[in-house]
Amino acid sequence: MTPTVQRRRIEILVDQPLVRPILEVVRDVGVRGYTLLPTLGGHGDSGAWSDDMVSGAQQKVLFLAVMSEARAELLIDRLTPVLESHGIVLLSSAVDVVRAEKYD
Amino acid sequence: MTPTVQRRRIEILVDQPLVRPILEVVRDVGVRGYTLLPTLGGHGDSGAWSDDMVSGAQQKVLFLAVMSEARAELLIDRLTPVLESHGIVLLSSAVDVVRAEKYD
Amino acid sequence: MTPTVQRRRIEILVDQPLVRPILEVVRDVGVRGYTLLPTLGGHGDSGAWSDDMVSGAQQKVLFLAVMSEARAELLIDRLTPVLESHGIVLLSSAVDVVRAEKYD
Amino acid sequence: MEALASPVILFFILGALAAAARSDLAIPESVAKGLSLYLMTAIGLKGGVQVAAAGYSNEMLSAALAGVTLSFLLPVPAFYALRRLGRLDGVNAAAVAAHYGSVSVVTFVTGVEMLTARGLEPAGHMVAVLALMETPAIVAGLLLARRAAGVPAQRHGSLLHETVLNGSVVLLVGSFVIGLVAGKDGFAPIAPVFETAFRGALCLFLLDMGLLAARRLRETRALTPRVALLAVVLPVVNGTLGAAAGTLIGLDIGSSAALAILAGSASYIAVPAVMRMALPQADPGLYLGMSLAVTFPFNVLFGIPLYTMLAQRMAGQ
Amino acid sequence: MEALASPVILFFILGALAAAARSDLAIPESVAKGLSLYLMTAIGLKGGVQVAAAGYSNEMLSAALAGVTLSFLLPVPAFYALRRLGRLDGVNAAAVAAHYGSVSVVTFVTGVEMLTARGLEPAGHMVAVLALMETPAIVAGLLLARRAAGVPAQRHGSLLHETVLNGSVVLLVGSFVIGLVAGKDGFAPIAPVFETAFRGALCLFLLDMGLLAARRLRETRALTPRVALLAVVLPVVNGTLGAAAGTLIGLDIGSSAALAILAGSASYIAVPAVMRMALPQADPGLYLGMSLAVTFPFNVLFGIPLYTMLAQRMAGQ
Amino acid sequence: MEALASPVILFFILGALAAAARSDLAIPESVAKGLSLYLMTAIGLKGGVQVAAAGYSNEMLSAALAGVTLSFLLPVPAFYALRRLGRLDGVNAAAVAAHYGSVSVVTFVTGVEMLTARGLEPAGHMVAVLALMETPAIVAGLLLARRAAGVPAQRHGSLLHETVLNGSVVLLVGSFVIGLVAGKDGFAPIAPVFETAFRGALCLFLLDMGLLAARRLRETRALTPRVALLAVVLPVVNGTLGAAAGTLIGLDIGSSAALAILAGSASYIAVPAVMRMALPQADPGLYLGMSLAVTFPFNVLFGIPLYTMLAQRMAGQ
Ligand SMILES: Nc1ncnc2c1ncn2[C@@H]1O[C@H](COP(=O)(O)O)[C@@H](O)[C@H]1O
Ligand SMILES: Nc1ncnc2c1ncn2[C@@H]1O[C@H](COP(=O)(O)O)[C@@H](O)[C@H]1O
Ligand SMILES: Nc1ncnc2c1ncn2[C@@H]1O[C@H](COP(=O)(O)O)[C@@H](O)[C@H]1O
Ligand code: NA
Ligand code: NA
Ligand code: NA
Repeated sequence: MTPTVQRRRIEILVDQPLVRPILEVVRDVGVRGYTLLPTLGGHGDSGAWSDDMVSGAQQKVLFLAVMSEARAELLIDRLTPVLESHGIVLLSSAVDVVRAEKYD
Repeated sequence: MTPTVQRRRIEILVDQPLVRPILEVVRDVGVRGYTLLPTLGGHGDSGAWSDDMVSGAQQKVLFLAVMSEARAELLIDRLTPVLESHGIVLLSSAVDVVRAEKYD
Repeated sequence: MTPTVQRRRIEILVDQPLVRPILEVVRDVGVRGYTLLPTLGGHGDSGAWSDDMVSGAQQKVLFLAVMSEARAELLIDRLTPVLESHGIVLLSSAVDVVRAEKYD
Repeated sequence: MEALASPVILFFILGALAAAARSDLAIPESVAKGLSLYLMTAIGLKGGVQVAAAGYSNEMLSAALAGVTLSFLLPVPAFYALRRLGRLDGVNAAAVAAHYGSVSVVTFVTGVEMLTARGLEPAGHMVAVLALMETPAIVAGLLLARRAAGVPAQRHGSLLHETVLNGSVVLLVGSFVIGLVAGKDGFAPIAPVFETAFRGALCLFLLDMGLLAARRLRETRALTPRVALLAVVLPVVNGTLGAAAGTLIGLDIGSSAALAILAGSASYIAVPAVMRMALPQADPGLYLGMSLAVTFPFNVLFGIPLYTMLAQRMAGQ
Repeated sequence: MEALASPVILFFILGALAAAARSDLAIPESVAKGLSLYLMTAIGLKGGVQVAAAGYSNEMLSAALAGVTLSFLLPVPAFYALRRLGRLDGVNAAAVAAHYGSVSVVTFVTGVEMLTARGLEPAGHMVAVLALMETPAIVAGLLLARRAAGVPAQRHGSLLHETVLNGSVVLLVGSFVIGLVAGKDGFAPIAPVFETAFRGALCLFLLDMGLLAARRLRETRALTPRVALLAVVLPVVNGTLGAAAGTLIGLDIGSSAALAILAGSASYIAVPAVMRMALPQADPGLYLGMSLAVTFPFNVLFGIPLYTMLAQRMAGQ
Repeated sequence: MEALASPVILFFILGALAAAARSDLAIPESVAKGLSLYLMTAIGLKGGVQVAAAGYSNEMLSAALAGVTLSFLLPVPAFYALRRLGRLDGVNAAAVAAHYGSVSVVTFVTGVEMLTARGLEPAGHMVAVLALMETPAIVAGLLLARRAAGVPAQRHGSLLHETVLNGSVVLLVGSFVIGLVAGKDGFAPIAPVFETAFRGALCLFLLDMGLLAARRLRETRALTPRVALLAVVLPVVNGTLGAAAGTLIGLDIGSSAALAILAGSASYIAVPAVMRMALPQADPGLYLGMSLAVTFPFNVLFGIPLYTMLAQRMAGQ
């Protein structure tokens, strides 16, 4: 049985034009790797959106990164102030990985 | 350290033409926000499918919503009867969020 | 209240041309169903990639499957040797499902 | 037979062979969707422009009535054949029957190309008949499902909406009306895209259809031999009825053949999406396997020439 | 009024009606994006080729100056109107004002089609003016936001970069330069794609724009009656100022009308993306609702003929 | 040098400049994929139609043999150069060598455009040679990898399959055969799409290639100076060998130049996908960085004119 180690899985749903500034924070915090996933649409307090909007200003992207507990806390601390104003959804959950040293 | 609160992350994999009826149930149950994600293909007991099917009748969409434990139970209760007949995959897992009041 | 049972959610981020060999392992291990999700891009120790690469050689796909604890261990054991050489990210987490017998 | 040497058909065969040989050749989904929207716009426009030039005629009304009637009634014998001979349960038989009463836009388009190449171009209003035939079969199928299996008639309004305002129906009818309003002069500046480029685009689309049909055929588990056979018999029977109806109401040979092609074709775009919503218990692998993987290739390769011949014979040629 | 019978406009109306009736008709996002890149390349090339043929003239410089000035100054009155009459806060008023100072490529393209059909083709260099007018309004909007709400001027360099090297600006200017270099002879072999096919492609793109605008109108919550009214008043005022400016500096009627169309149009592609980044507190539902769901359809259906008439009247015709 | 003023090349340069300036200009992935499928279909058809018109000749056989031989043998010296001079390990050297033995469809297409503009159109069967040259280099590369690094020859059947039935090979060969069957008359109705529109579509595709190549160049970490230098030296050497082979077997100048362009080009679509599967340990950043970010732009801007000149000189002109 291959041993696994617990890490944090951070997911951030964010508008396309705001991805770059978020990635700057991510780099600052020292996250080593991440993956971006596409979305189709959604609905929230500010109304509905979908990916057919020509401008892409409201097209959302799902950021996914696995990291250590400590780094996750740092990242959440840095992003919490802008979650409301920027309309960002931030999720944190437990995940088990094999090569623990890769996700620190 | 920003305090986080535990919520339920509900994911529903469902055929495109069945998204609308599912969203009606979601609204009934009082879920405040959700996001739809695209898929490429898959395989299950009923065979394989992929997104290159012209009609879109078998194109699947991944519904994602974070909500309170209570509401998640309600939603699962409402959807369980049709999971088998409609070929739906429903997953529930724990997730931590910052703005707890937003995901109730 | 509908009773749910805990299972393992296995996610594998892998290059498009390596999906087929991975699926062979998945079938070997006896996983009954899986879903493939698209990605947009990402960044890791080996640099950045994005889906606009003409050849598709570096386009990544997110494999998602829910299965029993035992089968997940088997799958992880089989894939661990190639994670590093093939540049694969493998995540395992807890998930609750309704029709437990379907995800064994 | 010389029709099989047309590039349009050859590209379909190329796609089917590539998929059969498990090549990874694939046309991106959104490009294929874009091509199909283009084809519908183009035939809608062209039909409208032709009707604007030809003016109103009684033939239009009778062709429309014949089309609607065929679409509504053809599912009934199909349903019983699928139950008895195909051994399907009531819901699945009803769902499949709806597909065979309705029509396939691409089969129609390919048929018009073949007919035009032989100097048998159908009347422009046959495009309107095509649009009219999409929907009645769905209603018939749902009625059959309700009778046979007691499927509750839930959310009727929403279904009617889904059916009548289905994207392909709206685009076909809308483009037809625009062609009618614009007329030959208004059409001229956009003709390079919607007329000159039509056949080339059709080649690429049929390449994709060949890929999809053959992949579907390989992956489908639902196709029993009985059901696969019906996927050939139903179009032939329906096509023959279509040719007979066209001849009886006095359509010209080209239009009569077009009506036969419509009757003989089975939907694989509009109807599956509606059925997945209206009858979620029915197996999409079954109805898509039959209409897309068997009937569509059969019609493109053999059905169209057959229906054309029938229309010619019935007209006494 | 006869302009409304042009297929280009009819497809826009078809899209709007389909979305209003909640049809599921939809053009894949990537196809629509591809079409918009094509349209920008085509008008850039055409403008460049025309300028290469016409040679340099003083009119070019004055048109460019007028365009830049309008783009930079038009946000100011718009800002005050949005604050006072629209009751928006400073940041939202500034964000919206930037959209109305900047331009809509598709409105311009549609306008040029309409003008050309009437024998009033604008000068080729108006494409360069279009490109020049995209950016100054963004700078003006950000200055207004800073003054009004103390929004910190963070990451200035990066924003300037985002603005000037915005994809649509780069493609427009780049294609313009390529057209200039290639000239009529170099353009000839690619003219079938970039000239002959232009109107047909525009039809399909406007079909999509009709769908998007009407869907946006239905879903937007941010559009109060006051704000919706301003989304009609602002283009009329700006368009009138544009026509006046064009007439004053002595442009020909077609170019003057084009300048009016540019001034009256509101951006819904380039500026929203920049604003979402620069002023994330501002509500994208508001500025996209106004520019895409109200102003764009208004301009396509009524604004373009109005501005053309104004340009004609002011020129004394 | 005047070739650089062709719109086709100018769009490539525009894309490269835009990416270098970090503009967000981007062509949707599926549109680019659709364009590349279109280009392959178009050149396949055109080659087939030309061969149908010209009839069989011995030159065809010798060109085919020369192409296959070059594709199979060119990886060998490349492999040793990459190991010694490039300081790559065995697996990476073998993977890269396979790319340089194989061919780039877009480089070929661009080369044919340039040659035709100079009145040196290559023979139609060179398209078949292109298709034949895709595969042997992959086999050679895998043999080299096995010898050098003991890479196990796992799943041979599947790999051969992957290689021979690769989408682009199937589409090229299939379209070629369709062109052969259809001939000039069958091709005429689809010529507006596959011939008239070809150059315009190529412009848009090269715009995208410019963007991708320059972005790749910026992001690649694997490109050491030694390796980057080899990405220029290898095409020049291979191109020279190709021109020599073409001249020796008596091809006309245009076909000889085309063979040189094929030999000098490096694959960045088909081979990377196969290599990622067959040699997953090899670094895709390395082989894509070399072939797409260095060799492709070099060939488009300088290689093609150079190989053409070599073919002319060797023919004694
Ligand atoms: N910690 C992480 N979280 C999420 N995705 C990751 C992570 N590390 C790597 N990846 C993804 O895996 C790819 C390959 O990683 P690497 O092998 O580190 O270059 C990256 O480009 C990312 O898309
Ligand atoms: N509870 C939720 N679960 C999943 N996604 C959500 C949730 N709430 C909001 N979102 C997503 O975040 C976007 C913005 O949310 P809001 O700021 O509430 O309008 C929505 O359009 C959804 O795509
Ligand atoms: N265990 C699983 N994990 C992930 N996705 C699944 C699983 N089982 C089924 N699916 C998805 O659900 C679809 C329908 O499943 P089925 O009803 O078993 O045919 C499949 O095609 C998969 O995309
Ligand atoms: Na039918
Ligand atoms: Na403006
Ligand atoms: Na080569």
